[in-house]
Amino acid sequence: MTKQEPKPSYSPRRSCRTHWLQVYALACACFFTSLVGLCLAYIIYRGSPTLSTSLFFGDTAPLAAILGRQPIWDGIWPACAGTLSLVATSLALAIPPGVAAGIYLAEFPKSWLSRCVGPAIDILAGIPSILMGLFGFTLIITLRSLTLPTANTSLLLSGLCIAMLILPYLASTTRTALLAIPSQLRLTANSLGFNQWQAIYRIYLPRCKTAIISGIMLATGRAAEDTAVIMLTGAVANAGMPAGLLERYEALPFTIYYYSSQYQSQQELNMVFGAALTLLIFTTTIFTIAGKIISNQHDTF
Amino acid sequence: MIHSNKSMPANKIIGNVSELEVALDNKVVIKCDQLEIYQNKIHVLTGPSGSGKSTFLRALNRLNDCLSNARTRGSICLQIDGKETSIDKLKPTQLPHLRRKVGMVFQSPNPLPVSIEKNMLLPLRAAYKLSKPEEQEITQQALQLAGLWHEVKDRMHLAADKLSGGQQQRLCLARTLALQPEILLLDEPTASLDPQMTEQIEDTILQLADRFTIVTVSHSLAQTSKLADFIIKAEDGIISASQPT
Amino acid sequence: MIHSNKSMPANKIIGNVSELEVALDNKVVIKCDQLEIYQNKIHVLTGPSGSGKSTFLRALNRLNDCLSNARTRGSICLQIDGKETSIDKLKPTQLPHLRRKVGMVFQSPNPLPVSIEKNMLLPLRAAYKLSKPEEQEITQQALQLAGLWHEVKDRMHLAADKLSGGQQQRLCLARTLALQPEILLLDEPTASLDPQMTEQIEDTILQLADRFTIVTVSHSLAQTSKLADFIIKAEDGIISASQPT
Amino acid sequence: SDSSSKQNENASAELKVFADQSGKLDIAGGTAHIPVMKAAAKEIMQFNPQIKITIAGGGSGVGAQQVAEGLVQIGNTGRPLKESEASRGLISHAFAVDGVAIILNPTNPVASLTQQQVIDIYSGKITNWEQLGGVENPISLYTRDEASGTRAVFFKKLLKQTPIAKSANVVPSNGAMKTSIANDPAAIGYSSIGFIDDSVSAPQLDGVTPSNEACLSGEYPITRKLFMNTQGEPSGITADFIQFIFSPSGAAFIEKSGYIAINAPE
Amino acid sequence: MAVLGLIVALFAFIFSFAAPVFMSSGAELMSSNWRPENQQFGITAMLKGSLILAVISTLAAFPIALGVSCFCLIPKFSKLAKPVIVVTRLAAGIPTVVYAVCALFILVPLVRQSFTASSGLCLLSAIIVMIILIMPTMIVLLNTQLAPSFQRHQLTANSLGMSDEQVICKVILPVSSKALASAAILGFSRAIGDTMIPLMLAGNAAQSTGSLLDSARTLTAHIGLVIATEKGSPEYNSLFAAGFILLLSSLTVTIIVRRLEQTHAAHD
Ligand SMILES: Nc1ncnc2c1ncn2[C@@H]1O[C@H](COP(=O)(O)OP(=O)(O)OP(=O)(O)O)[C@@H](O)[C@H]1O
Ligand SMILES: Nc1ncnc2c1ncn2[C@@H]1O[C@H](COP(=O)(O)OP(=O)(O)OP(=O)(O)O)[C@@H](O)[C@H]1O
Ligand SMILES: [Mg+2]
Ligand SMILES: [Mg+2]
Ligand SMILES: O=P([O-])([O-])[O-]
Repeated sequence: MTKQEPKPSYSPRRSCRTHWLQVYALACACFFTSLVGLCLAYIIYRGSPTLSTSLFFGDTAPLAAILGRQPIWDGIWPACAGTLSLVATSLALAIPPGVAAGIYLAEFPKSWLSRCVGPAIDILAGIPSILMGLFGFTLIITLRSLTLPTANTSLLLSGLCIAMLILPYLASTTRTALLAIPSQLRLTANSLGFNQWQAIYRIYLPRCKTAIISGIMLATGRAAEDTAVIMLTGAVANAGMPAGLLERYEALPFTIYYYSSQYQSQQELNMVFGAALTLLIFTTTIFTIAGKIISNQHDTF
Repeated sequence: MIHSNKSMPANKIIGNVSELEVALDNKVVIKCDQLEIYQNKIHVLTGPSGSGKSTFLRALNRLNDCLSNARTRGSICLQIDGKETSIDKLKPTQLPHLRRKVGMVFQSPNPLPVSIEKNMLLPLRAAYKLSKPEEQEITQQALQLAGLWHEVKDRMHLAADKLSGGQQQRLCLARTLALQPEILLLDEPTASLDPQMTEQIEDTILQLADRFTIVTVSHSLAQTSKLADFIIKAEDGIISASQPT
Repeated sequence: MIHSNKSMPANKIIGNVSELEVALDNKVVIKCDQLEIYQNKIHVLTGPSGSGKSTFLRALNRLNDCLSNARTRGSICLQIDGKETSIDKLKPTQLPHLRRKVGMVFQSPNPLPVSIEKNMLLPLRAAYKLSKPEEQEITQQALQLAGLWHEVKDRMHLAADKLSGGQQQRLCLARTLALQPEILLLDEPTASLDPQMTEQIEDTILQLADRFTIVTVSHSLAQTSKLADFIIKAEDGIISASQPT
Repeated sequence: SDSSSKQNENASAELKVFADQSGKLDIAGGTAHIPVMKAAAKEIMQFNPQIKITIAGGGSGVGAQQVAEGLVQIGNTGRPLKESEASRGLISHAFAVDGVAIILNPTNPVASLTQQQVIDIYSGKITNWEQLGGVENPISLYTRDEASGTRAVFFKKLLKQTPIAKSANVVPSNGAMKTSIANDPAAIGYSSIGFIDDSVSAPQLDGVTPSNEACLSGEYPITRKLFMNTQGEPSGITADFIQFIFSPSGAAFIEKSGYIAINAPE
Repeated sequence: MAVLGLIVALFAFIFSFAAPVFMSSGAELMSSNWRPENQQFGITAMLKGSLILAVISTLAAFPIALGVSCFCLIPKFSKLAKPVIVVTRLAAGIPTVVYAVCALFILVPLVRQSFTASSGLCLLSAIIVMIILIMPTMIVLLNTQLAPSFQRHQLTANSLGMSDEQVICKVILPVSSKALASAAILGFSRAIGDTMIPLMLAGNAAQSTGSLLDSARTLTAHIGLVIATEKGSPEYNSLFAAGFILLLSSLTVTIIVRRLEQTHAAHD
C-alpha cells in the first residue's frame, strides 16, 4: 500500500441558519392563506346571519314550498334546487362518456380513435366556459331554424354544455389513474390469463375507483359553480322550482351574480350572501370529500 | 443429486424456439437461434444481470406484447393442450388462454392488490366457469402445492400484500398453478430470500417438475446444479442451450 | 484471506451505539443495546430480509429523520472531524454536515435525475466552496476510486439514469466518496449484480477500507467472509455484534 | 281598507282567467320592466301554481332578439323596435311611460345639470366634479351595455348622439346602474325614473326635476315608452298575461314600480 | 364517439360564424375603436384587456404559488403544510362568483378610496381577484408534481449532505421545469378564459388602456355583454370574432402543454 496522500482541505460552505427559501415560502404561505381566509371569513360573516327559512323560501311556507304546492318568491330555494338538478343533469351526461373515454385513452392509446379523441379532449379542457355557453346558444338558434323549432334554452342545454366542460376532467382523471397503474400489475394481470376487458373491469377499475370518484367530485364542484355557461343557456332570474329538463331554471351562482350587481333592497343583498354561503358550503363539502378520498388513496397505495 | 426426473429415460421435446429476436426500444435485447424445451424437465436459465433472461421468459408466453416498446420476431412452437401451437401466430383473443397454459411467476412477488382469496379466485373465474366447491378445492390444492396452505388457510381474507415476501412469492406460484398450466416459467423465484426460504422453494420446484415443464431463472451456481436438468445460458442477449451439469 | 487491515494491530473504536431503538409507524423495527464501530474496519451487517438492516444504517447518519413515520431513541456517538459527536443531539442544521461525513450508498442505485456530472457536482457544491479545477479533480478522483472513470469520462453530460444498473451503483458510490466521508455505509452494494461485477465491487470495498470506516450490508455468506473484519447480526430487529470470521 | 278589499275583489276577478290554465310563459328583456313583470307573475303564480312564468333580464336587445327567435313569448324593450326587429313579425304592446334620468351618488352636492353639461361629461370634456361646482374629484362615468333600451333613449334624446367617452364603465342593467352609482361617490349614470329612490339622487336637468308628473306633462323631455313584444298576435297564457298587465291591478303594479300606466290600446 | 362529434360541432359553429365576420369586416374588427353608435366595432381593446389581465395575474400568481408549494415541501413546515394544503383545496373549491362578490364588497371600495382616479371597477381589482382565483389551481398542480419528486429524491440528496432547501432549489425545481411551465400555462389559460371576474370587477369600458386603474373589458366579458344584442347586427357578430380569438388562444395553450408533456415523457 502506498502512502496516503493528504486529503484536500476544502473550505466548507457556511450553512446559514435559515435559508432564504424558508422565509420566502413562509411569506407566500401566509399571504395566500390569509387572502383565502379573508374571503371565507367575509362570506361567513355576512352570510351566516342571513341563513333562515325566509332566505330559502321567501314568504312561502317552507313545507308547501318543498312539496311544490306554492311557488317561491324572493327565496333561494329554487336556485338551490336548480343547481342540484343542473349538477345531476350534467353529471349524468358527462360521466359515462367521460369515464369511457378515459378508459379508452388509457387502454387503447395506439388506436386511431385515441389519436383523435386524446387531443380533442385536451382542447375541450382548454376551452373557456363562456365559449361553451356561446356554443350552446348558437346551437339552439341553429337547431330552431333547421330541424327543431321547439328547441329552447333550458336545463338540458346548460347540462349539456357543462357536461362538455367537465368531461375532460373525468376523462383525464380516469386516464391518469389507469396510466398510473404499475406496468408490473398489467403484466401480472396478463400473465394470469385475463383478457383486456376482464383485466380492466376486475383489476384496474377497482384499483382506480377512488381516483375516479374524486375526479367526479371535482367535476361536481365545477358544475355547481359555473356561471358563464348557464348565463347564456337557460338560467334566469325568476323561474321558480325547476320544472323539467326542457324548462328554464334558477341557479345559485347566477343568483349571486345577478343580485350582487343590482340588489335593490337589504333583502336582495341578503340573498347574495346567503346564496354565496350556501354555494360555498355545497362546493367545499364536495371538495372536502374529494380531498378525503384522495388522501385515503395515498394511504392505501 | 438424484430425483425422479433424472431417471426418466426419454426426453420428449415439447417446445421449440427458433430465430427469436426481441427488441425493446428498438434495440435488440435477446436473440435465440435455436432452443428446445423438454417435457417435465427443469430448465435453468442463467446469465448476468441485464442479459435478457426475464425478457426471454416473457417471450415464451408473449407477455412482451404488453410492453409498449417491445417488438418480437421469430417463431416459438409449444405443445399446448396436446397440440403443436405456433404461439407467435396466435390472435390477441387467444393470448389469455396461452398465458394460462404457460404460467409465469415473476422475479419479484406481485400479488394483486386484493385479498389472498381473491388473488386466487379472480384469475380462476376469468378463465373458467366453476362452482363454489370446485373453486374451493382448486384453490386449496394449489396453495398446498406451493406449501402455503397451512400458513394462510384461516386468513384468506387478509390483503395479500400484508404477507411476508416469501409468502407472497409462494402465493403467486399457487395462483399460477391453480390455472392448470402445462409449462411453468419462474423468474428468480428465490432472489433476495434468505437461505432457508430459498431451500424450501427449491424443493417445491423439484416436486413440481413431476407435473409441469419448468423454465426457471437462477443467479446462483449452487441452485443451478441442484435443480437443472438442462441449462440455458443468457449472455449479452444471446440465449442458447448448454450441456446439463 | 489477507488484506492490509487485517494486519493492523490495534482496533480503535470510533463509534458507539447504545440503547438504540427505531420505530416506524409506531412499531419498533430495530433495537440495538450496544455496538462498537472500529476505525478503518469493514463491518458486515447480515440478517434476513426485513430484519432492519437498512433501517440501522439510516440510523447511523440520522437519515431516518427524513421518514415522517420514524421515531428514534437512544444514543449514537461517532468520531467526526476528530471529535466525539453525539449524533442524536445534533441540531437539524448540523445534519447535512453529519451526512457528508457519514456517507451512505443505498440498496438500489438512486442517481439524481440529472447528468452524471451534475450528480457529482450538486452535492459537492452544496457542501464546499470550490474552484472549477478543484471540482474537476475531486470528481475525477472519486470516479476513479469507484472504478467508473474510464466508462464515463467522455459522456459526463449523459443523464445518469441512462447508465446500467451496475454503473449507477458505482456512480452513487463515487458521489458519496467525493464528499470525503469518514464513515461509509453501504447497503447491499452487490445485490442483483452478476458475479463478475460483484467481485469488482468487493475489491473496491477492500481498497476503500484503507481510508474509510465501512459498514456494509450483505446477504451472501461468501461475501461476508471475504470482506468482514467484524460481523453485525440483524435478527428480527435486534442488532448485535458477532465474532469475526 | 274598504277600497283595498274592493281592489282585491277586482284583482281576483282579473285573475279568474288563469284559474283552470296550466302552462308556461317565458319573459326576457328590458331590465326596466322587471319589477312590473315580477309583481304580475308573482300574483298569477300564487293564484294558480300550475302556471309557470320565468323572467330574465338582459336588456332590451335580449328581449327583441329572443322573442324574434321564439325563445321567449314576451320580449320587453325600453325603446321602440328597430325596423329590422319589427320586420321579423314582432308586435309591440306599450304599457307604460317612463323617463330616463341622470342619477348621482346622494353624497354628491351637484343638484342640477344642463343638457350641455351632461353631453360634455359623457363625451369626456368635463372630467372633474369641481368643474360643475362639486368637490374636487374625478368623475366616474357609467353607461349601459350595447343591448340596453335605456342607453338607446339616453343616447338619442339626452346626448343628442354625441359619442360616449370610451372610458365609461359598462353595467348590464338598470338595477346594476343604480347599485353602482349608490356605491361610488364620484359616479354619474342614468336610469329609468322608476328606479330612482333614496339610494341615488336625480339632479335637475335644465331646471326640471325628473319625475313621472314631469314626464306626463311633457316638461321633462327624455321620456320613452316601455313595451312588451310578441311574435305575432299573442294567444293563450301570453295574451292573458298581457291583458292582466293592462288591467287595473296591472296598472297598480306599474304605478308601484314607478311608471305611468298606459291603457290598453283598444 | 359523441365527444368527438360535439367538439367538431363546436369548432364548426364558431368557425362558420366567425369566418364571414372576419371576411367582411376583418380590418374593422382589428381597430381599437368600439363605438357601436358610430358603426365602429373594433375588438383589439378587448384583446388587450384579456392579455393584460391574464399575463399580469399569471406573472404575479406564479411566484407566490411556487412559494406556497415549496412551503408544503419543506419538512420543517410539515406540521403547517397540512393546513395549508387543506386551505388550498378549500380555495380551489370556492366558486368564482363568490370570490367576485367578496371583491365587490371589500376590494372595490378599497381601491376606490386608495386611488381617487379610479372608480374601483378596474383592471387592478380584476387582477387581484384573478390572482387569488388561479393560485390554488397552480398550487394543487405544483404540489402533485413536486411532492412525489421531492419524496423520491429527498432521502438521496439528504444522504449526500444537502439541506432540504438546497434539494428543492438545486434538484427538484430544475428537474421539474416542465411542471412549472405547465402550471404557469394552466394559470394563464384559466385567467384568460374566465368571464365572471372581469365582467363583475373590471368595469367593462371598451377602451384600450395602459393603466391598471382604468376600466377595461376582456374578450370573455365582451361576449357576455354583446350576446344580448340583435342577432345579425355587427355588435352580435363581433362576439364570434371574440370567441374565435379565445378559441385560438386556448388551442395554442393546449398545443404548448401537449408539447411540454411529450418532451416530458420522452425525458422519462
Ligand atoms: N421495459 C423495458 N424497456 C426497455 N428496456 C428494457 C425493459 N426491460 C428490460 N430492458 C432492457 O433489456 C435488457 C434485458 O433485460 P432483462 O430484464 O430481460 O434482464 P435480466 O436478464 O432479467 O436481468 P436481471 O438478472 O437483472 O433480472 C436490459 O438491458 C434492460 O435494460
Ligand atoms: N418507510 C417505512 N415505513 C414503515 N415500515 C418500514 C419502512 N421501511 C421499512 N419498514 C419496515 O421495517 C422493517 C425493517 O426494514 P428494513 O428495510 O430495514 O429491512 P432490511 O433488513 O433492510 O431488509 P432487506 O434485506 O429486504 O433490505 C421491515 O419490517 C419493513 O417492513
Ligand atoms: Mg430479470
Ligand atoms: Mg434493506
Ligand atoms: O331596460 P333596458 O333595456 O335598458 O335594460
